[in-house]
Amino acid sequence: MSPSAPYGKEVRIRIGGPAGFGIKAAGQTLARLFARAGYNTFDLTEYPSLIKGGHNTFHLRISEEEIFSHVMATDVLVALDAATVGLHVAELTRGGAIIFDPGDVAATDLDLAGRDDLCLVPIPLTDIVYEVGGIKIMRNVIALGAVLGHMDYPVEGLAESLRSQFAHKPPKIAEQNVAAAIAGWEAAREAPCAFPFHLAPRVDQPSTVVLDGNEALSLGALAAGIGMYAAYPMTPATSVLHVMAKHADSSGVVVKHTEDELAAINMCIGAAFGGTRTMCATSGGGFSLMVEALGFAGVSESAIVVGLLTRPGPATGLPTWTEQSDLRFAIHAAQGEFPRVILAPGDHAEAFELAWKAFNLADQLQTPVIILGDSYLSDNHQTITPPDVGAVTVDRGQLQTTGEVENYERYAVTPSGVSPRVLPGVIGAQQIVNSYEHDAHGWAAEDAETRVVQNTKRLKKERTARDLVPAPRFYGPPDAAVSILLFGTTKMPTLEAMKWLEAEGVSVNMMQLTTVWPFPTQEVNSYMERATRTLLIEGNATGQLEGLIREQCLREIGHRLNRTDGRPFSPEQIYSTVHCILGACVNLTTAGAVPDIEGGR
Amino acid sequence: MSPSAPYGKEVRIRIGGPAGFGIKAAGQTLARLFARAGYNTFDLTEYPSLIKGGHNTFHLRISEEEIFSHVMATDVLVALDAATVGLHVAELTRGGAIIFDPGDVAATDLDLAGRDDLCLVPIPLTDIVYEVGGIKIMRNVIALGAVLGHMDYPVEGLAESLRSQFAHKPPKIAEQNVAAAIAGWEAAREAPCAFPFHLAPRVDQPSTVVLDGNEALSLGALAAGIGMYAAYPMTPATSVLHVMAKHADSSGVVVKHTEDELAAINMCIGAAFGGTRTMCATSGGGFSLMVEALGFAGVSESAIVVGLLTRPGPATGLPTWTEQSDLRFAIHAAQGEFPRVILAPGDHAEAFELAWKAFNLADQLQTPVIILGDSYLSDNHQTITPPDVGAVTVDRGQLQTTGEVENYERYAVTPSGVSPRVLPGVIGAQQIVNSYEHDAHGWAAEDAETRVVQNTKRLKKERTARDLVPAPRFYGPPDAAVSILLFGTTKMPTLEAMKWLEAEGVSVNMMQLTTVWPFPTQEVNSYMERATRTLLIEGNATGQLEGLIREQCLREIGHRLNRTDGRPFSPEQIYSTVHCILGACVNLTTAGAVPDIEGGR
Amino acid sequence: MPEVKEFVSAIKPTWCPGCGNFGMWEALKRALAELGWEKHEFSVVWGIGCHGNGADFLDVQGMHALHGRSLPPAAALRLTRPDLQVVVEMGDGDGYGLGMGHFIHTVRRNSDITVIAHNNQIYGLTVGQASPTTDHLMPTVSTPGGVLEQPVNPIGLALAEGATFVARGFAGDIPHLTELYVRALSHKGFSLVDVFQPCVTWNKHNTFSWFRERVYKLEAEGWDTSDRVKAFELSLSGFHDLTCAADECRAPLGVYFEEQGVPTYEDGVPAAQVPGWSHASEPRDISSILAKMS
Amino acid sequence: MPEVKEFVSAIKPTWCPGCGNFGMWEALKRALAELGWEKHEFSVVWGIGCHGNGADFLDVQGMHALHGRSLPPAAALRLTRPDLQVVVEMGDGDGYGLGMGHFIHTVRRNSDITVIAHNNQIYGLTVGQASPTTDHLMPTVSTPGGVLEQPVNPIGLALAEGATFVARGFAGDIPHLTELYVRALSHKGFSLVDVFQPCVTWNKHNTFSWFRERVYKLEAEGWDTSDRVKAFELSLSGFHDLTCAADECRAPLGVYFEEQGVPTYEDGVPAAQVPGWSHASEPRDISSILAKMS
Ligand SMILES: Cc1ncc(C[n+]2csc(CCOP(=O)(O)OP(=O)(O)O)c2C)c(N)n1
Ligand SMILES: Cc1ncc(C[n+]2csc(CCOP(=O)(O)OP(=O)(O)O)c2C)c(N)n1
Ligand code: SF4
Ligand code: SF4
Ligand SMILES: [Mg+2]
Ligand SMILES: [Mg+2]
Repeated sequence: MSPSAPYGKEVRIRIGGPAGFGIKAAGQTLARLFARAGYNTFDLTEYPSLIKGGHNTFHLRISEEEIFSHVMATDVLVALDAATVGLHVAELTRGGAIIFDPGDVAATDLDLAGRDDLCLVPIPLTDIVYEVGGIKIMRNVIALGAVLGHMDYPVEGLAESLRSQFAHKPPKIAEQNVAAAIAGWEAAREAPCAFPFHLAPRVDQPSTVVLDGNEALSLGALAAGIGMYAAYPMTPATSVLHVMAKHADSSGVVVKHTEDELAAINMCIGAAFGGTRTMCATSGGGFSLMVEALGFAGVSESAIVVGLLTRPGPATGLPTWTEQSDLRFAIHAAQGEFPRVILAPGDHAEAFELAWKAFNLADQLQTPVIILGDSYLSDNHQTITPPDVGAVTVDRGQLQTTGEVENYERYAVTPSGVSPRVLPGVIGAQQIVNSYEHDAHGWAAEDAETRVVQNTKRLKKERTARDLVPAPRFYGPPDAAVSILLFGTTKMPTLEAMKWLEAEGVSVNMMQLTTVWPFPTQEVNSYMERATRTLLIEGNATGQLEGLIREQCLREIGHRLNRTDGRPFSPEQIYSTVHCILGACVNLTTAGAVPDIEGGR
Repeated sequence: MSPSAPYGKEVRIRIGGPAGFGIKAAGQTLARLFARAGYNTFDLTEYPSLIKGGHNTFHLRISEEEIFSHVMATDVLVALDAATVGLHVAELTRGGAIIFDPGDVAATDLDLAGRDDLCLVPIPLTDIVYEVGGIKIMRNVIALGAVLGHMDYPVEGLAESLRSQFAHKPPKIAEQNVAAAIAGWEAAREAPCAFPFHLAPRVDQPSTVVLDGNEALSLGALAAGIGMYAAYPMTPATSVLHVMAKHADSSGVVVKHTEDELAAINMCIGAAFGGTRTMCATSGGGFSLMVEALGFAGVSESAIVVGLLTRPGPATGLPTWTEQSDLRFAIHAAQGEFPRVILAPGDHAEAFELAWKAFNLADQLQTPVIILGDSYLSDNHQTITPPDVGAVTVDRGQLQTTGEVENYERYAVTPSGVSPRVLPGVIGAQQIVNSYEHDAHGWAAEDAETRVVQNTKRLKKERTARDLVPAPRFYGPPDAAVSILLFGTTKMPTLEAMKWLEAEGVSVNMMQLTTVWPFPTQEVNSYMERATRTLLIEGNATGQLEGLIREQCLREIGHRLNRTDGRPFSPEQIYSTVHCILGACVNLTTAGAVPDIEGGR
Repeated sequence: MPEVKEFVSAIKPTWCPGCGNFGMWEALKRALAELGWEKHEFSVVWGIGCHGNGADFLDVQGMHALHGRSLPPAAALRLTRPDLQVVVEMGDGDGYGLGMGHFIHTVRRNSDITVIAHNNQIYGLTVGQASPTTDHLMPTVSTPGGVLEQPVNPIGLALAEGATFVARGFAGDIPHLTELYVRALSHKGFSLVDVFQPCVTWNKHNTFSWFRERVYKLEAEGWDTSDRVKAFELSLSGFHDLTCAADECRAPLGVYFEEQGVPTYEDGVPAAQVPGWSHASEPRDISSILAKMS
Repeated sequence: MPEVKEFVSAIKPTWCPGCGNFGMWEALKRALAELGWEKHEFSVVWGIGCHGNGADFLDVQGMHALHGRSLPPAAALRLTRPDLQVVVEMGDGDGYGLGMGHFIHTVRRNSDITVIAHNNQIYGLTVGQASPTTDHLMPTVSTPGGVLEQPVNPIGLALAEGATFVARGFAGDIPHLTELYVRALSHKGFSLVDVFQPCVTWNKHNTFSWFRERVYKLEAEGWDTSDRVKAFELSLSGFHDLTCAADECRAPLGVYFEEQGVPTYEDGVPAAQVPGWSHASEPRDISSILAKMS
């Protein structure tokens, strides 16, 4: 089976070129354009860890139907440099188009890997820039115009959004950009070959928002009433700091870019002592520096939320790529034993939901809650129905913020393990929130009995947590030929692949662990009990979720799919894997292939 | 069954009183005395985390036969304050003695918990101090004399060691101490009741050394040719720094007390880059700060040794007590996936052995090696046959320290995963030892292929390690009624309990994991395969070793014994547990009881 | 308004008899009483060390933080609770060793907190290793050959980073120390009081008498507290090695430098004007933010 | 003896066109060539950041350490390999933010290493957040309201801790920077060269032209490099806020302070006189130590 042609319901566009030329920004203009026009979009930006040069790409999926992830296939490739063609030609679907500047590379010099089915759309990007008297960066806008022109899609929407985008600049700028876009649009119309079908703006579609995972997390935290966000930048968590900083003053959040991650989490603990909802987010390296304080939060029973957005390690690793290899680290980080909750959002909607729920859990349990994501969640945009703000609740657990108390005991022993929390500032609330083992008041204690009582009290909260945390989520038919287990962002390409497989009549179901700790032993047990064939998908080499299942459920996994090259799982890969498991490997001829599925055309 | 009387082969002495009165020093004088006299000794010091006051005790076991741990029983209690009597009277064996100063508390006011079998030995410690014109601290020496007097043991040995101990001071001091010791000795002879039997110096006994676990570790590191030790003090690891510092200049070791643990481990990595054998040791809190650099050592393939000597957590926890709750933390610390070796010495002889072996493993594998101990290992002294220095070997693996190379590749891919290591200073050895993912030369790399190749290469070393690491150790008969599994220091009280049980004809065997990572799956499997009843003993609440066994072997543990009050397991506790498992719980009337075993008297 | 004795907790101090921490404990209680601070109007954050054991001895609404990490939680508490004054008690190893980074960055932030350093020039609780302020060439159990480093100069460092109140006290002069505390606690902005706190057990060199021979009061000499550069020069005289005689190694006590009216970090943060918990009484309305994203 | 171009590695620099790192790269290569250092006679340790990407561009026997942790491994390498010179290249966020503690403690140790700080007053690699040296009130993506802190004053801090060689350079003046490097690399003891390194992409304020309007050379003014206090005073002039005019905010370049003959840390460590690996050619004889334990 060879790569399928673009088909009616979906178009996939890739823009490729060196870093620092506004590829991502341009791509997102396009994404917003189609989102506003009622389409579902999903974009994936891939870039190396440097500021200029290198090879960046922006891949945009536009579809009428619901989509869950990126795909490898590309229908329209915008090559802002010659290298891009060679690197991505294999992904092009039958009849796919390449938009390029003959000034960069002559059509005859394009490396098409022998493909003769492709449509070449030469656009003199640089020349047009000069024609409209613009600057080099405008090549992007021209290319966007060309994409629309080639697709025979009206250019007005683009013109509009450019005008609003440059509203704050002198009108001349906006008009130059619009002129550039239109010029590109018209140039593309002259292309020798036409785009095989037409997209048109859709009407009466429900309104949507386009956001990335970090924005979703930030919105969840904001909705939850976060009062302080403290962080030190680290890819891919960095933009949470930017979003928070942007809304700090208008939303009343103290946002602190700290000297290091040690300060960030210890500041969170101090703010939590004062009763403020607080969060810090980082990646593995910064989380390593937070480990000791994570234990401090555990023993001092401090309500904090920690975002751990992972990337490939060890150490500095591959900063801008993705991996799921910190699962076990998150579960076992810090000396000693204390309760913790670890939530793993599978997509952007869940990122919002689990973020605000994390703050409730932290307050209800008075212990650290970790939100475990990765670069695939942080860096990429989805069109989603606006997060359900109405569903957000604030439950601060047992908390007294003002007034007066008598004979207060911060660490009073209770059946749930959670003690009434009275803030400093309350008259009579003398207490020591302590990093040492301590007695009910908070004073350091070393006698065997107090130690056991307090340690047991704290661990009791892990049992209490089981009734509060989100349960695993189940997708697909109750009985299926293949039953998939996974956590976190792998959910996205898996749901996409399941859609394709379902269309082929291959029955697959999936259990996604939204809470990875405390581990949902019961649910996994009954799911595996019922499964015919199990497939575990996780982005690490050592099988960390697999190990957890073995430990907690004493069960063996049937099949496994792991990935550690820093790239996210693609639905194509998962689709083929399922077929292989079922004994009929579908040999997709190229990475870029997508199946010709029922109703695909 | 009530506490047994002291019996011929063994005497147990406890000295109790406030901190800061030289109790430990005095006790160790006694220990050395009996060690030199050909006895086996084991001492356990217990103290709170403060410098003066509180309640400290020193417990000394003296035996003709081989002993493996402390016991709870006490035959002679030296009470340097009144509180000590009440706190320890229950541990006293039948006919046991209490040496006390009637100046502190009248005999009639002693809280004997209704015991009438005890022998009270009033010694006017303070009065004697004044008689000999000494200072308050000499009460200890007098008490030591009294202990010997009561036991009818010659005082000359003590006099001698006091003279050598104070050799560097004006002779007057030594003579005062000797006079004090003799006075105490004579006072004790007048006690109303006599010690039920006599100890006498033993002749022709093999020579021994008395050392604590940290000294054993340090000696192992020194023998291995350590060139730099960098550390920040943290109980119970602190004294390794002191021992190393003491021998630094004479042994040619660079010893650095660093600004923090981050500096300590990163200095180790820098020194390792230069080819120096290097180590840092700390406890959980400091290890938390070393986590990121542990991953750096992993990805940069640096040969370092890290001592993790645990104490009860979380966070500051109980600084001076013991626990085994950092096992999982040690295995999973740091983002990303890389090979590591974790060795867990079970006693002082193994501490020496595994320490020097750790350096070989680090060099052979070019990856971090962790030595996992705890306070019980660090703080207490054993008489052992001098460590077998002859057995020590130095294997630096593939290392070129001088000369010249061409086209050098630091991270060349090899079947074992280990690459030839050529040091800076060698002509042509250009390389980048890198915290980023990198190519064979060491230059940062982000492409999928290089990533997978290098990540796989590193993880291959974990398989290579399996053939190099020490195998689990097996004690007892091949078939037994109860099969015990454990790691680390729990070995000591378990061997002691096994001795008692064996004497009773109860067959017990034990598998001790000297290497906890890579996990010895095969050995544990075949051991459990053959076991009738399994008992897992570990000093934590969540069953960390148990979880490992479930994960790695998919096997369930039959019985478990956990302890988290900061106190070490006692042989009494393990002895009773085994009896309970066998359906006939031996109800020891007090914590201090020891069984009346065959040949016990 | 609590009296001095009301700040005494139910736990009897466990410091060694004669420890300098007793004097610092007493001076702080007196300063709090003199200022008339109610127990619900301020919080104290301790680091880990002998100094930190003081967390059990003062009856307050406080926090016993990690070793070396007392400043970040303290600064955050101040930043999110404008209704609470915040005092930090840190050790020299704790605050100038492990915690050095936080120290420098908190100073340059001019966080409105008061930092009291228990500077005994030794690691007390871990039984006598060299601290960052141990005198040059002094032998300790971790440095038997003597400390090779220059001692940390906390006052010079603070001055380099624009500190607005920098003082030095002596645990052996409780009335004077109380005065310094009162001034520091009343200062708006970051205030440091580095206190010579003899450790009678482990530091046999910098003893009470050693200090008594060397200390003198800046006030008495009409010291000008407005000259940052002169104050820096004075801080260098804090560098002394073991051998130097009492008359050479003078140890100035008092306020080295003081600057009023410099905006604090808190002043610059709009969200820091109300207690942080007041933002979480109900879900925050994010509709306007969402609107921009569609 | 390698020529300048022989220090160029096989990897083409990926810095943004016009980045100040190019000038620093060039100056270091020239200094190394001028000093005639062979590649096996020294090592370079980098932190993480745009500056750190330079690890791929210089053909040496080096180490690309963790973010903020370049100093400890560098100091340890120097301490255990007396036969190797050690150079550190760190960033302002890297070395003065996360790494501040190591910086202060390495200075007071007078480790015999040369530290070059790529001070672009911004976080380059993580796309433009405030760094510890970002000018007061400058808005960045992490501080949209402007930085509220005083910028870190690395020179003042180093002087407070007894640094023996403290200089400042400018990436826009390669010959002068090369001179400073040569002097720093030749200095026995800790040497700091803090270099203004314009980040043309993220720092639109402290640009090449901004500096050209402000820098001047101390040598030219016959500056006395032996006065620590005057040097400290001069370092305070490094504090500038956004609004201050070119003629007010002068930026002195050159050697602020220099002191020869101060013993290095390595001098004081007997074991540091031979390569550390030489101790591990065979098992060490510990019998004499064991003897004391029986
Ligand atoms: C991360 C970490 N490292 C080490 C320790 C062990 N520790 C506790 S107190 C202390 C030093 C105490 O010295 P200082 O800070 O001067 O306080 P002092 O006891 O002198 O008052 C150390 C090293 C710790 N608790 N945490
Ligand atoms: C522990 C840790 N935290 C955060 C990061 C992410 N990070 C990489 S470089 C950098 C800052 C770069 O700024 P600077 O040190 O000034 O170097 P520059 O890029 O400006 O040269 C950060 C925050 C990291 N790699 N490690
Ligand atoms: S050890 Fe020193 S500092 Fe600690 S309590 Fe004793 S005297 Fe005070
Ligand atoms: S971002 Fe700035 S510092 Fe980094 S390479 Fe570009 S110009 Fe240089
Ligand atoms: Mg101290
Ligand atoms: Mg920078």
